[in-house]
Amino acid sequence: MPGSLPGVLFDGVAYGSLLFLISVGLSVTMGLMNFINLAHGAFAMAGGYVCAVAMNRLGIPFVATLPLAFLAGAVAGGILESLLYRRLYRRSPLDQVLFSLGLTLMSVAAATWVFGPGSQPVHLPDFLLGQVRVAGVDLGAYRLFLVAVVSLIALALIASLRMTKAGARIRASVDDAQAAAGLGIDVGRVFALTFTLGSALSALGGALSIDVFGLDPTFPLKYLVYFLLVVVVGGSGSIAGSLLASMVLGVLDVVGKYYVPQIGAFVIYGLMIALLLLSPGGLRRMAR
Amino acid sequence: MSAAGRVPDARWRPAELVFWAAAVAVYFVFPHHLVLASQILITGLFALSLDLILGYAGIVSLGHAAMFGSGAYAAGLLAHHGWGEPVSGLLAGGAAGAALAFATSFVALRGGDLTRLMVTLGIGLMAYEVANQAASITGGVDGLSDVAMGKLLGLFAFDLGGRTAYVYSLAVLFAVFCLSRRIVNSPFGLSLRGIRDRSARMPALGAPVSLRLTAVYTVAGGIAGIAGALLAQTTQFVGLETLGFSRSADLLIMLVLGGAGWLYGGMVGAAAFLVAQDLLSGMNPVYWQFWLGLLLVLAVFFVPGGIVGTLAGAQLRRLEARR
Amino acid sequence: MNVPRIAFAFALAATLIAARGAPAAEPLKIGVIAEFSGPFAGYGKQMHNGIKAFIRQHGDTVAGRKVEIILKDTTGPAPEVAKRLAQDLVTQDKVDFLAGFGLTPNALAVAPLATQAKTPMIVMNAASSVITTRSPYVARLSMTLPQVTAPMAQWAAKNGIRRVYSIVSDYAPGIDAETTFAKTFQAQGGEVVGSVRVPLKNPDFAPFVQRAKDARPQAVFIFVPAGEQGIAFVKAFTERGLREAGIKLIGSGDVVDDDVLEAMGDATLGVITTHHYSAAHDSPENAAFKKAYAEANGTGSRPNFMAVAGYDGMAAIYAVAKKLDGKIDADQAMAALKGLALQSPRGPIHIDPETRDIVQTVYVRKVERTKAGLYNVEFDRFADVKDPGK
Amino acid sequence: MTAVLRTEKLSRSWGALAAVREVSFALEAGARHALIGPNGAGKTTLVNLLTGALSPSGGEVFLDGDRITRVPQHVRVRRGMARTFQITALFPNLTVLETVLLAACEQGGLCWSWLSPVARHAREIAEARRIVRELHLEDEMDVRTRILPYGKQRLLEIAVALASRPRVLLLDEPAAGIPKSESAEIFEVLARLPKDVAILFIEHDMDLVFRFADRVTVLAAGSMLAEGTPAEIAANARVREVYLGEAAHA
Repeated sequence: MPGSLPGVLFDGVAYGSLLFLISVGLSVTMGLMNFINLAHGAFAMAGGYVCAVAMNRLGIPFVATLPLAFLAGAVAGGILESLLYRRLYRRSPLDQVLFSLGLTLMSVAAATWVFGPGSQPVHLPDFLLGQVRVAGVDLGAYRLFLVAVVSLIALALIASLRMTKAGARIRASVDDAQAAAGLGIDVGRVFALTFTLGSALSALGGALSIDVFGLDPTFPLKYLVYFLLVVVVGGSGSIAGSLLASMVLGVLDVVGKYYVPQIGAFVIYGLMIALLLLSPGGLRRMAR
Repeated sequence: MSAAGRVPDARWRPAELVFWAAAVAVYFVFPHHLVLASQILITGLFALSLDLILGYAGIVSLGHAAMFGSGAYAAGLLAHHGWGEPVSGLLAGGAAGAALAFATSFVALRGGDLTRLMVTLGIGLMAYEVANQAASITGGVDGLSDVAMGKLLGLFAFDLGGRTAYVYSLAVLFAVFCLSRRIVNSPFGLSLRGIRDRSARMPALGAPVSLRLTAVYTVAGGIAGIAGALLAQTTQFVGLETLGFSRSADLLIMLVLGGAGWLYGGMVGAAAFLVAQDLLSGMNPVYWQFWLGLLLVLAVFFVPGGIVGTLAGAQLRRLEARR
Repeated sequence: MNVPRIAFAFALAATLIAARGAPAAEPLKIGVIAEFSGPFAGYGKQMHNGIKAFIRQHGDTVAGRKVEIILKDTTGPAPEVAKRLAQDLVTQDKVDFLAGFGLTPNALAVAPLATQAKTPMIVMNAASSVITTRSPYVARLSMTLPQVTAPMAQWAAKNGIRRVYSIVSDYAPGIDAETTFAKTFQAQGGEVVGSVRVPLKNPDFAPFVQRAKDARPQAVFIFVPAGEQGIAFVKAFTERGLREAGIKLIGSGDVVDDDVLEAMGDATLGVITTHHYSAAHDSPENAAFKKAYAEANGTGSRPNFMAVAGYDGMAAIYAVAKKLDGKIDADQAMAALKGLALQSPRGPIHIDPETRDIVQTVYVRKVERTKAGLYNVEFDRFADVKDPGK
Repeated sequence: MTAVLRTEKLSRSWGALAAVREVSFALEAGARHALIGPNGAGKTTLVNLLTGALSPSGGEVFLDGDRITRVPQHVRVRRGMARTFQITALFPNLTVLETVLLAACEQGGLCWSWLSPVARHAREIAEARRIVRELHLEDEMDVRTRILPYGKQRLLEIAVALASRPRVLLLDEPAAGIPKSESAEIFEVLARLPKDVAILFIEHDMDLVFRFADRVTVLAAGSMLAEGTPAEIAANARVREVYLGEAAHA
């Protein structure tokens, strides 16, 4: 059994990287605009369906559908942000919960109407199937691909936030929107940009997750708890915090299920409560 | 020199009497819909308990179903093992809910809104898992069946049409509502509203904040347990869903839809939500959730502060404008 | 005396009587309680498709009464909602039959009500053995988990499989499957080298499959609810390379359910399962059923075991209605159901008089690619299997 | 003259920053004691240490001779220590009367009574009405604090503190943000308070300090620079040099 620990750890990292990709957008939305957007999973689902339709009906190869999913998420995010979300930034968190849950219910029903209740098949290209032997350990090819893509995205995100002017503007707005506005930063545009980016990332995450999570209309509700876990444990608004939290939760969830399947579910929930109580601000407070 | 100065008192306003008269009238006007009506009353009682902690003490919870479910299982197990007397089952349910609330209050009440949201969510999910793992006792996913109820007060059996269930639920709801009304209008209630508005200031007034929150959280847990017991007794079945995440999430939606902080918001929200759900799913069994979602989104834009919030708020503003 | 008012009252009474019409013309109402929205929406859809296929084939009137189907959505495992919907159907719509029940908790919640309201209840999917014991007015036309699992254990033991690792979903049907398989397999000299129960709400099977691979069994026995869980499991099974390691995959037919088999693709080739219905079953009844199914529901979806249960449920109701000449009395209906034999698209079936549960042939099948696509091709059978769970 | 509130080498530091450095000071019964010093001298930190909002890194605090260093804030209030806040911290949805009434009920230990309506506690209501009238807020009795003008909110801050029937009243810049004309009105109210209430107040406006205080403590960079009557402090060269800038009256 212990022989496969590296394999299990790798699975955890792959699972964590998927959680990160989908929830990083939510983390920034909640951190930047402190808007509790429970409908964030719906953007991931939209990305998933765009990828599934492109692949199954239009015959576009899987890898090529990823940018499409990213764009679809961005467009959906941009439209919804300007039409609906923008009016609710100053509303109470409870109104935001009511609004986003309502939106989620609509997205679930709409997806059922258009795509039917069943789940979408995805046919991965051959080079992503099966296993690859790396340093004596069998690693899932698709999971390797996942970890690679997500690490690239994470690096790009962290670098752009740290290095570029736009990144600085976003970080300023995250810390204090009023002060940032005082400096002449058009916080409204920054919100829109970030929300769109967050939705696009989530859509990309949705497309990448079909193979692991499966894709059916109830996706946004089914994994809502996992996305919230990452955001709150990681500390909303922090990319590094979300990355750390995703990895911790991913690894421990997989390890828990492998070694102690009977109490597997408790591991995650117990961990979340413990982490939250240790540092209410989440890992971001620790990571700083 | 206006000697006015309104102070919280227990006087019944005319609008309240109309509300309760309507609740009694439902028994006669809708004889065939009493099963749905009693489930609305039970959900209203459950929403009342969330209103106590959210509307009055500012405690956000996404796992309130844990207390509801523990009350349902307590009453269900009692009846399952032969003790079918309803009222004592109800008290057992209340005690179970209060006990679980007290035990988890040390964890659930720390940190800000977002932390509380997630910790209570975690507690709810763990309660669900415990009940699922303890399948030998709770029946797990299959649920606890043959919850054999004795006659209410030894006189009224639980009939098929839901008549006894409705009267029983209404009586319990009204009793607990009066108790809540007292709590909310008492000095204790006033201190809760202080904690909700600015808990940081309360210690400077001499208030032991965490003790107060634990007290109201436990009382609310007891009320949620009673609501759970009521559902177990009137449907004579206890499923895992009494602890489920969607029950807590729907509850939060109903309270916000109705308007938190007015005691009536939970009940009005529950009635609106469940009636809409029943009608919509009757019309279109597969896609009704779309229209329900739309209803919620529209409510946020056009009925800010919830149904009761908008009505009562308007009256309050008229009062202040006239001054 | 003002004559006009009396005359008016008299006229009103007359029209009312006329409107009621002869009692026999009353429609035969069937209340179908199932999951039409939420994660199990596929269950309700397939059952309803099976019902529509039957009506398409046999017309919508029986014993002079027009059949009326009333759909009620439980949204998922929600016992108090199912019970409330049943109470509405019985008290308001005054249905003659309750039917459907995709999930066990909903069936268990409604069973006591069937007794109280004396309304026959036809179960078209929920598979826990205990359901028919909960009310004398329940009859099942689908299957029970032990019934379709025991043959798998017997077949495995007889075909050189000695060491099996079992993986099941952690809920009542899953536990039924695990215990039945272990009991039967060990009785035949087989050895269950390990077993694990996977949480029902589980996004990822990889760690469990890896654990099974490390136990190096000859075969993995799997039970998961039909639908997307099957897809996720088979994907993890292939990706972990258990097939390359020579580990066979066996289980109840749920994991390779006709509804999702095509979506799973070639990863399922060679998987051996036991189940009571396969869309590829070769019989004139099945061919007629598939034609009616396509006409009623379009060619988009393929009938699965839930559709055939819906179809046979209607066949049972029509048989009872004919026998009682349209006047449905609950006790007479149950008497008619006991021992009722039908020539179902899946093969000959009959209702066991004592347990009112279904007795049917369970087939051993292997997933093969036929001209018409991926199908579970039956190659062995266990005739007239009673539910070992009772 | 017994000291009702006394500290011994009270200090508080965050890492390297020593906000309050070993301050030993006494507040006499019935005193009108001003606490002055430049911004960042540690005045508010000291008040937070006295009221228990902040726990000290070292030193002791005594109330009527009993050690209360580790006693939580709400217990100190029940033992007669009330305070106001430099930045108003009131209850947006409570009306003026409800706010003062809440403080009165808390002080009476009444807030654990959860069945009798507030209306039934006539004694606390009368007390609250009296305080509201005394602070010229009777016209705004039913107005929610959220829509109360800023000046009235400052008065309400004081009313809430008085409703706790304090023997020691700590005022953190009671007249902060109030134009000159109105701030005098606030200090008249404070002057009319009974002699058995000891008041320690932080104030920047020197006219007010010298008009109302009978004793002054000067803090600078966390430690006590000087203490004495207003006249002594005005004459103190070091105070003038540190606090009033260069040697003013050369």
